[in-house]
Amino acid sequence: MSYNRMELMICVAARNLEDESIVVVGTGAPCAAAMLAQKTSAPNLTVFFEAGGMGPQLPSMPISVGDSRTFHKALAASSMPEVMETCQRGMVDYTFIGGAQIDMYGNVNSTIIGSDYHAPKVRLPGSGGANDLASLCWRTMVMTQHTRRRLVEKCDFITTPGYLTGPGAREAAGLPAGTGPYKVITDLCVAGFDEETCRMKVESVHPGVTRKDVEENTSFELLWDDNLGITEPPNEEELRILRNEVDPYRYIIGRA
Amino acid sequence: MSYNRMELMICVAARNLEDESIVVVGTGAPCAAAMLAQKTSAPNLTVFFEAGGMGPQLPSMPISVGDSRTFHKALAASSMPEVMETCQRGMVDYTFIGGAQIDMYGNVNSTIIGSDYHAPKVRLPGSGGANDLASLCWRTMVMTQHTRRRLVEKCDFITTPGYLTGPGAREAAGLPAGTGPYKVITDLCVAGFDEETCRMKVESVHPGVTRKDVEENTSFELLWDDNLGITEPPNEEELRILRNEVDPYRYIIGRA
Amino acid sequence: MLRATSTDGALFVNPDPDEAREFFRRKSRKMVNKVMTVKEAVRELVHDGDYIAVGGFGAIRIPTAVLHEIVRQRKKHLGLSGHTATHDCQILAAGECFDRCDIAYVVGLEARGLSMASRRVFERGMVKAVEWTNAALAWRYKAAAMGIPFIPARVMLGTDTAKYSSFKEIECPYTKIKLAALPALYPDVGIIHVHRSDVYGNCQIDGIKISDEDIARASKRVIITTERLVPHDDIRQNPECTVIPYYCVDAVIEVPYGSYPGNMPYEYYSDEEHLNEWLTAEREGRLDEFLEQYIYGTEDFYEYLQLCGGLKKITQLRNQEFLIEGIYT
Amino acid sequence: MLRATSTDGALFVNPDPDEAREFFRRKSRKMVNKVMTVKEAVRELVHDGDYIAVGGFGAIRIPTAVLHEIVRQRKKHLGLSGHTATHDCQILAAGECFDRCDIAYVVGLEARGLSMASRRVFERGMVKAVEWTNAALAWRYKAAAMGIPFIPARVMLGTDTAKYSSFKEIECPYTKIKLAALPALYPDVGIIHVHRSDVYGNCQIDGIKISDEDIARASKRVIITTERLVPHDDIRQNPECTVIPYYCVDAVIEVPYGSYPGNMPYEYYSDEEHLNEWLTAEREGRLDEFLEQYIYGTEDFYEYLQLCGGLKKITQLRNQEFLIEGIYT
Repeated sequence: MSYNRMELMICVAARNLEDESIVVVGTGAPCAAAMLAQKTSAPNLTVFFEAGGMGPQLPSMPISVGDSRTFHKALAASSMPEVMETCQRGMVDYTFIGGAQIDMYGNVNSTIIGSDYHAPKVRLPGSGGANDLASLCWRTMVMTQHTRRRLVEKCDFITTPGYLTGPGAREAAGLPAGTGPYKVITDLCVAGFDEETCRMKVESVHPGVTRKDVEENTSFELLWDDNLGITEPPNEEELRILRNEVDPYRYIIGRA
Repeated sequence: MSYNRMELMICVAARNLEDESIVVVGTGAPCAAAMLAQKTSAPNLTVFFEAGGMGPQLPSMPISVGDSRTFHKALAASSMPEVMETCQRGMVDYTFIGGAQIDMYGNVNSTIIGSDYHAPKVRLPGSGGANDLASLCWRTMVMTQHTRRRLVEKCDFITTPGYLTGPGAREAAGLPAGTGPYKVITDLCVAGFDEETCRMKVESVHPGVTRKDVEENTSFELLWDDNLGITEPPNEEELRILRNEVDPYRYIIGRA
Repeated sequence: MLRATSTDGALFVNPDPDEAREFFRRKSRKMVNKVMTVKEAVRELVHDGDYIAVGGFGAIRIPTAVLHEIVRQRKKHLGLSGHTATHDCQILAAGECFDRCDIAYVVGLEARGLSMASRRVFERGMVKAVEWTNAALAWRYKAAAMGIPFIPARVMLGTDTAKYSSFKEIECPYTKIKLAALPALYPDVGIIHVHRSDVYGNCQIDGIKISDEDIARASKRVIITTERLVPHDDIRQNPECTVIPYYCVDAVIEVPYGSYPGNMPYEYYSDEEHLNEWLTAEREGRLDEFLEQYIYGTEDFYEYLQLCGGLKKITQLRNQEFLIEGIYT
Repeated sequence: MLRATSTDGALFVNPDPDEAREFFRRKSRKMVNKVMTVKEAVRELVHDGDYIAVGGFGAIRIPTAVLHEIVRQRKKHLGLSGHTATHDCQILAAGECFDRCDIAYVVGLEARGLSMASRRVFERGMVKAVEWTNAALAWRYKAAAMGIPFIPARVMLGTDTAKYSSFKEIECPYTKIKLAALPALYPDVGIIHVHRSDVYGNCQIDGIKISDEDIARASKRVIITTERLVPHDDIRQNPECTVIPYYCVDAVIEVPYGSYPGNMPYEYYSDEEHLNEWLTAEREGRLDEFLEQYIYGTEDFYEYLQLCGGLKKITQLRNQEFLIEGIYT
């Protein structure tokens, strides 16, 4: 069964969500991944949205992180402090964040493009909740297109902490111990982070993608897992649910 | 019309509550005073209870600071943090507190009687909300029986701050500026606090009470207002409302 | 910036949010049926030496059945958060269950008077005591619920309450004003009575919440007693009414009239007669026999309720709650 | 303990709780009819130079009528709290109403894309910007609502977001861990759209509250727009539903469909068509004429709503909100 790269990314993201865990998601692909996980491998996954929606029965894809879908028949319709404090307390296992740039330590930029903060080439939205969630949730995942302009040597601005400058840097900065980037899911590969160096390490390349494809589209030196694999492609069941139940109007999977 | 001392104290306390203000009360005489004020001189007085009741239409005297009467048809049934934070924010004008001992600076003891904290002669309840309310509300009032054992030279334990050791001491300790004891209403007299020295100053003695009566029942040296007056006794209207509407079962006014 | 006050007291629980995070990381997020008996909940979730926090407000919306069972199972060396602990403190003091206490309000029963038995445990030095205030303990729960090691506040400063407390004074980095840094309070067990819960522990509370939202979040384990079990869908129909979410909760027990002899807002008023009987038994030195009759000698809360007048009594208290001039009043 | 970060930013409002207390001391507690028009509220309560906070979540439960009127009355030099400011930021940027901004999220409209007009005011240096995060601003409101000068938190640390922010780092007096001390944020004006309010300003909000409980308490003046005015007794029937109490509020205006084109939970969904039209006008350089048509050229929100399709459009959006496959979808 054929699939596009967005479908692959969503399926991979979904499989990385353990059952009986809690994830904070935004809209778009991460939300699709969480919905898919609930309908496949993680029926007991609880989904939070940072504006206050907790454990909704999502009737369709929300447009906004705060819209009424995010607390449709929810366990609780609470507040932003409540969600963020639940993260800070250590109760939230996963989050997904996005951005314009990511470096080899998983630091993410969503603030400006350019070298002068006061006169940026492009003003981007800023952290929103990304910095908070990536500081406080146990495992942070990033879904991104894989290009040299996105996977950069150095972010123009570190909006959201990955491993900062490397081992021990998060803890030294005061961030809660044991947290940090977990997976980066791109349209070329899946990467984790090397335990010793905290650097991005490719774990699998997607079917049909070569190591060279990945390297040529990355601005920094990647590490490679000794057991580099091929990403398991979406299976029929996943694709059927994703296309028919999760994103029937192809809002997300139509973007690929 | 005759009246007892408790009735007098309640009427005096009620008159000290300005209209269009907010007061946090406990149960008993202060609550009766607030209810009386609402029905006489302060129809726009809003009453809070520290457990979360805000602006109830009190159907009868509550037994507890948290019982269901305290939020009967209330403006809000909230929480203890909400009430305490409203006080800390500076929105609450008055509070009443009680205790076993009070000194000339208006410091109050409700923790222990005795000289050894670890083996007290009597263990009293402790602060409850008294320390909080007297720290955070603008004006603190105390209603107490007037005896040498209650108006003491030195509290066995300062549970709740009055003016502490005198002028500037509250601010030096970190308590919000402009707060402090406002009136002490006893069964013998009404006292305020001298602006310069922060010491208790008698403003009026109750009808039939002499200055000597007051002095003999006080363990510290009182200041006396240059314009020492006689406390205005309860009028018929006040007594009628107090007896018929506020405390028909004489729970409070029967104690005198 | 740290200027320690001459704190005489101790911290009974560790305010370190990283230690708490490690615990919460491993706490189950599985939405499973958590219904059990009071006996099971106390046996499995309350251990000798645990630090406990009780919801409600002394004699309002209290988890009486669990408190009785703690006494009945003769739990010892508990730590107690004395956050307006009135009848709850009285029960646990009668059982001599705790030996350390953060005090905001104990031994008294508000206007009802002082409990001799509660006074005794404090006056005889059977309990290590540290002083706080109602707001201070409320904010200590809140700090824990928020996952931070302390919250600054402007209370307790300058008093003996501070001297016999164990908080530290700090200076505000912006305004230079002095503040009480109130350390996070993570109880081992929070015990809360609610109006409605589903079998997973999603709870609704009517009326004032006191500090129970924060206690439920701050506590490592949470035992819920509920007036009524409700279908899960009832929770999802009104998600703004969820006060405690399931993932905070370890045990759910349906205990109708479970706050008796305390007041349950919108359900039944407090039984002042029984509360007075208890105080009188203490005063007259008949506490042991009183406890034998009502707690040690009863199997469970149903039996206790029956002894106290059963449904007839409850009907009377319901009338009182709703200000109905029923035939009993 | 204070180890200042190399903060590039500024504090736009004073976090001093004593200054705020002096203001709140004088704020009226009178429960009087506060109903007025949007025009009056903006004229009397929003002054050039004020620092404003907008409730809701960018395009969810936003006080559109007041935002339009601020543009219409050509208010200038406002400070803006950019707490997930999407369509609200877009409106105020279009009017060039603000020249300083605490940023958590601006210029974007989430999945809808970036607003060129909003980008412009930031990229051309027309706005002094300071970086924060959504949680940081939420907690800054909360500190103000609590009456304390700061709340500690474990976010922003180690990043450029911190470098271009203006908080100070502190060390925990108990655990020695580093914390971000987030300074209290007391806006001059808070503007919030709610589901129901009485004439005094006692408000109920259905669904998520985002940060609006804290904004209402932190703000020195509060303007409420409400879908519906309700009788005062409705508030007293359900006191647990009061989200904002009257004494926080200075003005109440009934604005049915007042969150349009934003989503109003349980009422109507967002009008994605109109939001897209706005983005397109910006992109195609037609913003001036767009504003002329929809804001400067309209008298009030009723006219705007009419221009956008009126009740027919709203009916369609109501169907969408309730997932009803109406004839319009």
